[in-house]
Amino acid sequence: MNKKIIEIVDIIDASQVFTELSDTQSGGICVFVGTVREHTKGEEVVSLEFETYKKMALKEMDKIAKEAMEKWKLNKVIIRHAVGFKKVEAPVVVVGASSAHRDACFEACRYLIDTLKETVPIWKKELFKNKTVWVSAHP
Amino acid sequence: MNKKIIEIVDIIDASQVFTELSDTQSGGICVFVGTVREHTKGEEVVSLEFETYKKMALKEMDKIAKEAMEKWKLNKVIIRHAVGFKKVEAPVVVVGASSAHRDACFEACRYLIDTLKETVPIWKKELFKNKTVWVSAHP
Amino acid sequence: MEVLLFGIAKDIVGDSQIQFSETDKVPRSVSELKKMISETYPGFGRLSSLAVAVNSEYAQDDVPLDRNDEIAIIPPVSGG
Amino acid sequence: MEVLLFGIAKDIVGDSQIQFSETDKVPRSVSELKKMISETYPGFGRLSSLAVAVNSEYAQDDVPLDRNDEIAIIPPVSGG
Repeated sequence: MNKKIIEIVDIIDASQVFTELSDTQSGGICVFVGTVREHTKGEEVVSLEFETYKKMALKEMDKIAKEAMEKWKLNKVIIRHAVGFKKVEAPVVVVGASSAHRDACFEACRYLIDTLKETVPIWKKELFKNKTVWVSAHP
Repeated sequence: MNKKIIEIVDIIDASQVFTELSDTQSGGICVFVGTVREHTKGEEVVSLEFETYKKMALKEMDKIAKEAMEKWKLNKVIIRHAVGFKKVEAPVVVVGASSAHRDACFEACRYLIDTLKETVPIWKKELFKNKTVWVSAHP
Repeated sequence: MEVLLFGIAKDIVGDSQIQFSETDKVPRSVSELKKMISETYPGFGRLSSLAVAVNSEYAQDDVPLDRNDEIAIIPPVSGG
Repeated sequence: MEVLLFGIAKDIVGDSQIQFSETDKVPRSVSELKKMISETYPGFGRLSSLAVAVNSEYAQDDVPLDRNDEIAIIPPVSGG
Protein backbone atom coordinates (compact mmCIF):
# COMPACT_ATOMS: atom_id res chain seq x y z
CA MET A 1 0.00 0.00 0.00
CA ASN A 2 1.15 3.51 -0.73
CA LYS A 3 1.95 5.77 2.18
CA LYS A 4 0.55 8.72 0.27
CA ILE A 5 -2.58 8.67 -1.86
CA ILE A 6 -3.10 11.75 -4.06
CA GLU A 7 -5.97 11.62 -6.50
CA ILE A 8 -8.44 13.62 -8.54
CA VAL A 9 -11.44 11.48 -9.41
CA ASP A 10 -14.92 11.77 -10.85
CA ILE A 11 -16.72 10.09 -7.96
CA ILE A 12 -15.57 9.75 -4.36
CA ASP A 13 -16.37 6.64 -2.38
CA ALA A 14 -15.72 7.76 1.19
CA SER A 15 -16.38 4.29 2.59
CA GLN A 16 -12.97 2.95 1.58
CA VAL A 17 -10.83 5.61 3.25
CA PHE A 18 -10.27 3.85 6.59
CA THR A 19 -9.05 0.73 4.83
CA GLU A 20 -6.72 2.90 2.76
CA LEU A 21 -5.27 4.66 5.82
CA SER A 22 -5.13 1.62 8.09
CA ASP A 23 -1.82 0.06 9.07
CA THR A 24 -0.31 -1.86 11.94
CA GLN A 25 1.61 1.12 13.36
CA SER A 26 -1.38 3.46 13.66
CA GLY A 27 -3.55 3.88 16.72
CA GLY A 28 -5.61 6.67 15.18
CA ILE A 29 -7.06 7.72 11.86
CA CYS A 30 -8.59 11.16 11.34
CA VAL A 31 -10.58 11.90 8.20
CA PHE A 32 -12.40 14.97 6.94
CA VAL A 33 -14.98 14.73 4.18
CA GLY A 34 -16.29 17.86 2.51
CA THR A 35 -19.82 17.50 1.19
CA VAL A 36 -22.27 19.60 -0.81
CA ARG A 37 -24.54 21.68 1.40
CA GLU A 38 -28.07 22.49 0.34
CA HIS A 39 -27.80 26.16 1.32
CA THR A 40 -25.16 28.86 0.92
CA LYS A 41 -25.93 32.19 2.53
CA GLY A 42 -29.59 31.27 2.68
CA GLU A 43 -29.91 30.37 -1.00
CA GLU A 44 -30.73 26.89 -2.20
CA VAL A 45 -27.92 25.22 -4.14
CA VAL A 46 -28.99 22.94 -6.99
CA SER A 47 -25.53 21.49 -7.52
CA LEU A 48 -21.84 22.33 -7.55
CA GLU A 49 -19.45 22.03 -10.44
CA PHE A 50 -15.76 21.47 -9.81
CA GLU A 51 -13.11 22.19 -12.38
CA THR A 52 -9.37 21.69 -12.01
CA TYR A 53 -6.01 22.31 -13.62
CA LYS A 54 -5.26 18.68 -12.98
CA LYS A 55 -1.53 18.49 -13.57
CA MET A 56 -0.85 21.40 -11.24
CA ALA A 57 -3.49 20.36 -8.71
CA LEU A 58 -1.90 16.93 -8.26
CA LYS A 59 1.50 18.59 -7.77
CA GLU A 60 0.11 20.97 -5.15
CA MET A 61 -1.75 18.16 -3.37
CA ASP A 62 1.44 16.13 -3.31
CA LYS A 63 3.33 19.07 -1.77
CA ILE A 64 0.71 19.43 0.95
CA ALA A 65 0.89 15.72 1.79
CA LYS A 66 4.69 15.87 1.93
CA GLU A 67 4.64 18.96 4.14
CA ALA A 68 2.22 17.24 6.53
CA MET A 69 4.48 14.18 6.69
CA GLU A 70 7.41 16.44 7.56
CA LYS A 71 5.49 18.38 10.21
CA TRP A 72 3.91 15.38 11.93
CA LYS A 73 4.79 11.72 12.43
CA LEU A 74 2.26 10.17 10.06
CA ASN A 75 2.00 6.66 8.72
CA LYS A 76 -0.34 7.33 5.80
CA VAL A 77 -1.90 10.36 4.17
CA ILE A 78 -4.72 10.71 1.67
CA ILE A 79 -5.91 13.70 -0.36
CA ARG A 80 -8.63 12.88 -2.88
CA HIS A 81 -10.73 15.51 -4.65
CA ALA A 82 -13.67 15.05 -6.99
CA VAL A 83 -14.41 17.05 -10.15
CA GLY A 84 -17.54 17.51 -12.25
CA PHE A 85 -21.11 18.10 -11.13
CA LYS A 86 -22.00 17.22 -7.54
CA LYS A 87 -25.44 17.06 -5.99
CA VAL A 88 -26.37 17.92 -2.40
CA GLU A 89 -24.76 15.50 0.15
CA ALA A 90 -22.21 14.21 -2.36
CA PRO A 91 -18.63 14.01 -1.03
CA VAL A 92 -16.33 16.36 -2.93
CA VAL A 93 -13.09 15.98 -1.00
CA VAL A 94 -11.58 13.45 1.40
CA VAL A 95 -8.43 14.17 3.37
CA GLY A 96 -7.02 12.09 6.19
CA ALA A 97 -4.02 10.75 8.01
CA SER A 98 -3.10 7.89 10.30
CA SER A 99 -0.57 8.04 13.11
CA ALA A 100 0.53 6.23 16.24
CA HIS A 101 -1.12 8.84 18.50
CA ARG A 102 -4.15 10.97 17.81
CA ASP A 103 -2.65 14.46 18.14
CA ALA A 104 -0.69 14.03 14.92
CA CYS A 105 -3.52 12.75 12.74
CA PHE A 106 -5.99 15.40 13.98
CA GLU A 107 -3.58 18.28 13.40
CA ALA A 108 -2.44 16.92 10.05
CA CYS A 109 -6.00 16.38 8.83
CA ARG A 110 -6.89 19.96 9.60
CA TYR A 111 -3.73 21.17 7.89
CA LEU A 112 -4.48 19.11 4.78
CA ILE A 113 -7.93 20.59 4.19
CA ASP A 114 -6.99 24.16 5.18
CA THR A 115 -3.99 24.20 2.86
CA LEU A 116 -5.83 22.47 0.03
CA LYS A 117 -8.44 25.22 0.10
CA GLU A 118 -5.71 27.88 -0.13
CA THR A 119 -3.39 26.54 -2.80
CA VAL A 120 -4.79 23.73 -4.94
CA PRO A 121 -6.05 24.92 -8.36
CA ILE A 122 -9.60 23.64 -8.13
CA TRP A 123 -12.58 25.92 -8.78
CA LYS A 124 -16.10 25.51 -7.51
CA LYS A 125 -19.13 26.94 -9.27
CA GLU A 126 -22.36 27.10 -7.34
CA LEU A 127 -25.46 26.49 -9.44
CA PHE A 128 -28.56 28.17 -8.02
CA LYS A 129 -31.98 28.21 -9.66
CA ASN A 130 -31.41 31.53 -11.43
CA LYS A 131 -27.66 32.04 -11.53
CA THR A 132 -24.21 30.50 -11.22
CA VAL A 133 -21.38 31.81 -9.04
CA TRP A 134 -17.66 31.01 -9.09
CA VAL A 135 -16.95 30.73 -5.35
CA SER A 136 -14.43 33.21 -3.86
CA ALA A 137 -13.76 34.80 -7.24
CA HIS A 138 -14.78 38.29 -6.15
CA PRO A 139 -13.97 40.23 -2.98
CA MET B 1 -32.06 9.15 10.58
CA ASN B 2 -31.10 9.85 14.17
CA LYS B 3 -29.15 13.00 14.89
CA LYS B 4 -27.20 11.15 17.57
CA ILE B 5 -25.90 7.61 17.27
CA ILE B 6 -24.59 6.10 20.52
CA GLU B 7 -23.65 2.43 20.43
CA ILE B 8 -21.56 -0.29 21.97
CA VAL B 9 -21.07 -3.11 19.48
CA ASP B 10 -19.04 -6.27 19.01
CA ILE B 11 -17.62 -5.33 15.61
CA ILE B 12 -17.17 -1.88 14.11
CA ASP B 13 -17.67 -1.32 10.41
CA ALA B 14 -16.02 2.07 9.89
CA SER B 15 -17.07 2.20 6.24
CA GLN B 16 -20.66 3.18 7.01
CA VAL B 17 -19.90 6.22 9.18
CA PHE B 18 -20.00 8.88 6.45
CA THR B 19 -23.42 7.70 5.30
CA GLU B 20 -24.57 7.82 8.92
CA LEU B 21 -23.32 11.38 9.44
CA SER B 22 -24.31 12.74 6.04
CA ASP B 23 -27.16 15.22 5.67
CA THR B 24 -28.21 18.05 3.41
CA GLN B 25 -27.21 20.81 5.87
CA SER B 26 -23.61 19.66 6.37
CA GLY B 27 -20.62 20.86 4.40
CA GLY B 28 -18.15 18.90 6.49
CA ILE B 29 -17.83 15.59 8.31
CA CYS B 30 -14.93 14.86 10.65
CA VAL B 31 -14.35 11.32 11.91
CA PHE B 32 -11.78 9.76 14.19
CA VAL B 33 -11.23 6.02 14.26
CA GLY B 34 -9.13 4.46 17.00
CA THR B 35 -7.38 1.26 15.91
CA VAL B 36 -5.22 -1.41 17.53
CA ARG B 37 -1.53 -0.65 17.20
CA GLU B 38 1.01 -3.44 16.95
CA HIS B 39 3.39 -1.92 19.48
CA THR B 40 2.98 -0.21 22.83
CA LYS B 41 6.12 1.17 24.42
CA GLY B 42 8.19 -1.03 22.15
CA GLU B 43 6.42 -4.26 23.04
CA GLU B 44 4.45 -6.29 20.54
CA VAL B 45 0.72 -6.44 21.25
CA VAL B 46 -1.02 -9.69 20.36
CA SER B 47 -4.52 -8.30 20.85
CA LEU B 48 -6.62 -6.00 23.01
CA GLU B 49 -9.63 -6.92 25.07
CA PHE B 50 -12.29 -4.30 25.81
CA GLU B 51 -14.76 -4.64 28.65
CA THR B 52 -17.51 -2.21 29.58
CA TYR B 53 -20.15 -1.38 32.16
CA LYS B 54 -22.56 -1.05 29.28
CA LYS B 55 -25.53 0.69 30.89
CA MET B 56 -23.34 3.41 32.38
CA ALA B 57 -21.07 3.65 29.32
CA LEU B 58 -24.06 4.38 27.05
CA LYS B 59 -25.25 7.06 29.48
CA GLU B 60 -21.82 8.70 29.57
CA MET B 61 -21.46 8.51 25.78
CA ASP B 62 -24.87 10.11 25.43
CA LYS B 63 -23.83 12.94 27.78
CA ILE B 64 -20.70 13.60 25.73
CA ALA B 65 -22.68 13.74 22.48
CA LYS B 66 -25.20 16.13 24.07
CA GLU B 67 -22.43 18.35 25.43
CA ALA B 68 -20.81 18.49 22.00
CA MET B 69 -24.13 19.45 20.41
CA GLU B 70 -24.48 22.26 22.95
CA LYS B 71 -20.94 23.53 22.47
CA TRP B 72 -20.93 23.44 18.66
CA LYS B 73 -23.52 23.74 15.90
CA LEU B 74 -23.62 20.12 14.79
CA ASN B 75 -26.05 18.31 12.54
CA LYS B 76 -25.20 14.74 13.51
CA VAL B 77 -22.95 13.03 16.03
CA ILE B 78 -21.79 9.45 16.37
CA ILE B 79 -19.99 7.65 19.20
CA ARG B 80 -19.57 3.92 18.65
CA HIS B 81 -17.27 1.73 20.71
CA ALA B 82 -16.42 -1.93 20.27
CA VAL B 83 -15.99 -4.52 23.02
CA GLY B 84 -14.37 -7.95 23.12
CA PHE B 85 -11.07 -9.10 21.65
CA LYS B 86 -9.54 -6.94 18.92
CA LYS B 87 -6.59 -7.80 16.68
CA VAL B 88 -4.00 -5.38 15.29
CA GLU B 89 -5.53 -2.82 12.85
CA ALA B 90 -9.09 -3.49 14.03
CA PRO B 91 -11.18 -0.36 14.66
CA VAL B 92 -12.15 -0.09 18.33
CA VAL B 93 -13.87 3.28 18.43
CA VAL B 94 -15.46 5.63 15.91
CA VAL B 95 -16.45 9.18 16.82
CA GLY B 96 -17.54 11.88 14.42
CA ALA B 97 -19.70 14.87 13.70
CA SER B 98 -21.13 16.73 10.74
CA SER B 99 -21.68 20.47 10.56
CA ALA B 100 -22.27 23.30 8.10
CA HIS B 101 -18.67 24.53 8.44
CA ARG B 102 -15.55 22.55 9.23
CA ASP B 103 -14.40 24.28 12.42
CA ALA B 104 -17.33 22.84 14.37
CA CYS B 105 -16.96 19.22 13.25
CA PHE B 106 -13.17 19.19 13.78
CA GLU B 107 -13.38 20.63 17.28
CA ALA B 108 -16.34 18.45 18.23
CA CYS B 109 -14.65 15.29 16.94
CA ARG B 110 -11.59 15.98 19.07
CA TYR B 111 -13.77 16.70 22.08
CA LEU B 112 -15.71 13.46 21.62
CA ILE B 113 -12.66 11.20 21.67
CA ASP B 114 -10.81 13.13 24.40
CA THR B 115 -13.81 13.10 26.73
CA LEU B 116 -14.68 9.49 25.95
CA LYS B 117 -11.21 8.46 27.04
CA GLU B 118 -11.63 10.33 30.33
CA THR B 119 -15.10 9.39 31.45
CA VAL B 120 -16.66 6.40 29.68
CA PRO B 121 -16.45 3.17 31.72
CA ILE B 122 -14.65 1.02 29.20
CA TRP B 123 -11.49 -0.87 30.08
CA LYS B 124 -8.74 -2.03 27.80
CA LYS B 125 -6.48 -4.98 28.52
CA GLU B 126 -3.34 -5.35 26.44
CA LEU B 127 -2.37 -8.92 25.73
CA PHE B 128 1.34 -9.37 25.12
CA LYS B 129 3.13 -12.66 24.54
CA ASN B 130 3.96 -13.20 28.22
CA LYS B 131 1.61 -10.96 30.17
CA THR B 132 -1.60 -8.94 30.21
CA VAL B 133 -1.93 -5.33 31.35
CA TRP B 134 -5.02 -3.28 32.21
CA VAL B 135 -4.17 0.02 30.54
CA SER B 136 -3.87 3.12 32.80
CA ALA B 137 -4.75 1.11 35.91
CA HIS B 138 -1.54 1.95 37.74
CA PRO B 139 0.35 5.25 38.07
CA MET C 1 -25.92 -5.04 49.02
CA GLU C 2 -24.12 -5.92 45.82
CA VAL C 3 -21.21 -4.08 44.24
CA LEU C 4 -20.35 -4.67 40.56
CA LEU C 5 -16.72 -5.00 39.52
CA PHE C 6 -15.10 -4.32 36.16
CA GLY C 7 -11.66 -4.46 34.58
CA ILE C 8 -8.80 -4.68 37.05
CA ALA C 9 -11.26 -4.48 39.98
CA LYS C 10 -12.44 -7.98 39.05
CA ASP C 11 -8.85 -9.23 39.05
CA ILE C 12 -8.14 -7.62 42.43
CA VAL C 13 -11.16 -9.21 44.08
CA GLY C 14 -11.14 -12.41 42.04
CA ASP C 15 -14.86 -12.10 41.35
CA SER C 16 -17.25 -9.99 39.30
CA GLN C 17 -19.00 -8.63 42.39
CA ILE C 18 -18.75 -8.08 46.13
CA GLN C 19 -21.70 -9.06 48.29
CA PHE C 20 -22.44 -7.40 51.62
CA SER C 21 -24.92 -9.60 53.45
CA GLU C 22 -27.34 -8.18 56.01
CA THR C 23 -25.14 -9.37 58.84
CA ASP C 24 -21.97 -7.70 57.47
CA LYS C 25 -21.06 -4.14 58.15
CA VAL C 26 -22.61 -2.43 55.12
CA PRO C 27 -21.09 0.78 53.68
CA ARG C 28 -23.44 3.76 54.06
CA SER C 29 -21.70 6.11 51.64
CA VAL C 30 -19.35 6.08 48.68
CA SER C 31 -16.40 7.05 50.89
CA GLU C 32 -17.18 4.23 53.34
CA LEU C 33 -17.35 1.75 50.47
CA LYS C 34 -13.97 2.92 49.10
CA LYS C 35 -12.41 2.66 52.55
CA MET C 36 -13.81 -0.81 53.20
CA ILE C 37 -12.73 -2.33 49.90
CA SER C 38 -9.27 -0.74 50.10
CA GLU C 39 -8.79 -2.28 53.55
CA THR C 40 -9.97 -5.72 52.47
CA TYR C 41 -8.23 -5.67 49.05
CA PRO C 42 -4.97 -3.65 49.18
CA GLY C 43 -4.77 -3.77 45.36
CA PHE C 44 -7.32 -0.94 45.19
CA GLY C 45 -4.89 1.35 46.99
CA ARG C 46 -2.34 0.91 44.22
CA LEU C 47 -4.61 2.08 41.38
CA SER C 48 -4.16 5.46 39.66
CA SER C 49 -7.66 6.41 40.74
CA LEU C 50 -10.81 4.80 42.08
CA ALA C 51 -14.37 5.92 41.37
CA VAL C 52 -17.77 4.60 42.34
CA ALA C 53 -20.96 4.68 40.30
CA VAL C 54 -24.38 4.69 41.93
CA ASN C 55 -27.26 3.82 39.61
CA SER C 56 -24.87 4.09 36.67
CA GLU C 57 -23.74 7.65 37.41
CA TYR C 58 -20.42 8.75 38.87
CA ALA C 59 -20.99 9.43 42.57
CA GLN C 60 -19.03 11.76 44.88
CA ASP C 61 -17.71 10.50 48.22
CA ASP C 62 -20.62 11.89 50.24
CA VAL C 63 -23.35 10.13 48.25
CA PRO C 64 -25.30 7.74 50.53
CA LEU C 65 -25.74 4.12 49.52
CA ASP C 66 -28.98 2.18 49.66
CA ARG C 67 -29.23 -1.57 49.30
CA ASN C 68 -31.46 -1.12 46.27
CA ASP C 69 -28.94 1.05 44.46
CA GLU C 70 -26.94 -0.39 41.59
CA ILE C 71 -23.41 0.17 42.83
CA ALA C 72 -20.22 -0.30 40.80
CA ILE C 73 -16.51 0.16 41.33
CA ILE C 74 -14.98 2.12 38.44
CA PRO C 75 -11.22 1.60 38.16
CA PRO C 76 -9.26 3.94 35.82
CA VAL C 77 -11.04 3.88 32.47
CA SER C 78 -9.09 3.23 29.26
CA GLY C 79 -11.52 3.17 26.37
CA GLY C 80 -10.83 4.55 22.93
CA MET D 1 2.54 31.64 -26.76
CA GLU D 2 -0.51 29.99 -25.23
CA VAL D 3 -2.07 30.77 -21.85
CA LEU D 4 -4.47 28.28 -20.25
CA LEU D 5 -7.61 29.56 -18.56
CA PHE D 6 -9.69 28.00 -15.80
CA GLY D 7 -12.80 28.75 -13.79
CA ILE D 8 -13.95 32.35 -13.97
CA ALA D 9 -10.94 33.25 -16.17
CA LYS D 10 -12.56 31.23 -18.96
CA ASP D 11 -15.81 33.15 -18.51
CA ILE D 12 -14.01 36.51 -18.55
CA VAL D 13 -12.18 35.74 -21.79
CA GLY D 14 -14.91 33.61 -23.33
CA ASP D 15 -12.42 30.92 -24.26
CA SER D 16 -10.30 28.25 -22.61
CA GLN D 17 -7.04 29.87 -23.69
CA ILE D 18 -5.41 33.06 -24.89
CA GLN D 19 -3.07 32.87 -27.89
CA PHE D 20 -0.23 35.33 -28.42
CA SER D 21 0.94 34.97 -31.99
CA GLU D 22 4.50 35.79 -33.06
CA THR D 23 3.38 39.13 -34.44
CA ASP D 24 1.61 40.18 -31.23
CA LYS D 25 3.36 41.84 -28.37
CA VAL D 26 4.24 38.80 -26.25
CA PRO D 27 4.52 39.10 -22.42
CA ARG D 28 8.07 38.51 -21.22
CA SER D 29 7.30 38.03 -17.53
CA VAL D 30 4.45 37.07 -15.21
CA SER D 31 3.87 40.73 -14.31
CA GLU D 32 3.70 41.72 -17.97
CA LEU D 33 1.20 38.95 -18.64
CA LYS D 34 -1.00 40.05 -15.73
CA LYS D 35 -0.88 43.67 -16.92
CA MET D 36 -1.71 42.78 -20.52
CA ILE D 37 -4.69 40.55 -19.75
CA SER D 38 -6.07 43.02 -17.20
CA GLU D 39 -5.96 45.77 -19.83
CA THR D 40 -7.61 43.63 -22.49
CA TYR D 41 -10.15 41.98 -20.15
CA PRO D 42 -11.15 44.35 -17.31
CA GLY D 43 -12.91 41.44 -15.53
CA PHE D 44 -9.51 40.26 -14.24
CA GLY D 45 -9.12 43.51 -12.32
CA ARG D 46 -12.27 42.77 -10.33
CA LEU D 47 -11.11 39.38 -9.00
CA SER D 48 -10.11 38.85 -5.35
CA SER D 49 -6.67 37.78 -6.53
CA LEU D 50 -4.89 36.69 -9.67
CA ALA D 51 -2.02 34.22 -9.90
CA VAL D 52 -0.05 32.74 -12.75
CA ALA D 53 1.42 29.27 -13.00
CA VAL D 54 4.46 28.52 -15.13
CA ASN D 55 5.03 24.86 -15.90
CA SER D 56 2.33 23.99 -13.35
CA GLU D 57 3.96 25.85 -10.44
CA TYR D 58 2.89 29.15 -8.92
CA ALA D 59 5.16 31.85 -10.35
CA GLN D 60 6.10 35.21 -8.82
CA ASP D 61 5.76 38.41 -10.85
CA ASP D 62 9.42 38.51 -11.87
CA VAL D 63 9.50 35.04 -13.43
CA PRO D 64 10.35 35.29 -17.15
CA LEU D 65 8.10 33.62 -19.71
CA ASP D 66 9.26 31.50 -22.60
CA ARG D 67 7.04 30.46 -25.50
CA ASN D 68 7.67 26.80 -24.62
CA ASP D 69 6.48 27.23 -21.05
CA GLU D 70 3.10 25.90 -20.02
CA ILE D 71 1.45 29.06 -18.73
CA ALA D 72 -1.86 29.27 -16.89
CA ILE D 73 -3.98 31.97 -15.27
CA ILE D 74 -5.03 30.92 -11.77
CA PRO D 75 -8.07 32.84 -10.52
CA PRO D 76 -8.98 32.54 -6.79
CA VAL D 77 -9.11 28.83 -5.96
CA SER D 78 -12.14 27.35 -4.20
CA GLY D 79 -11.62 23.61 -3.86
CA GLY D 80 -12.67 21.53 -0.88
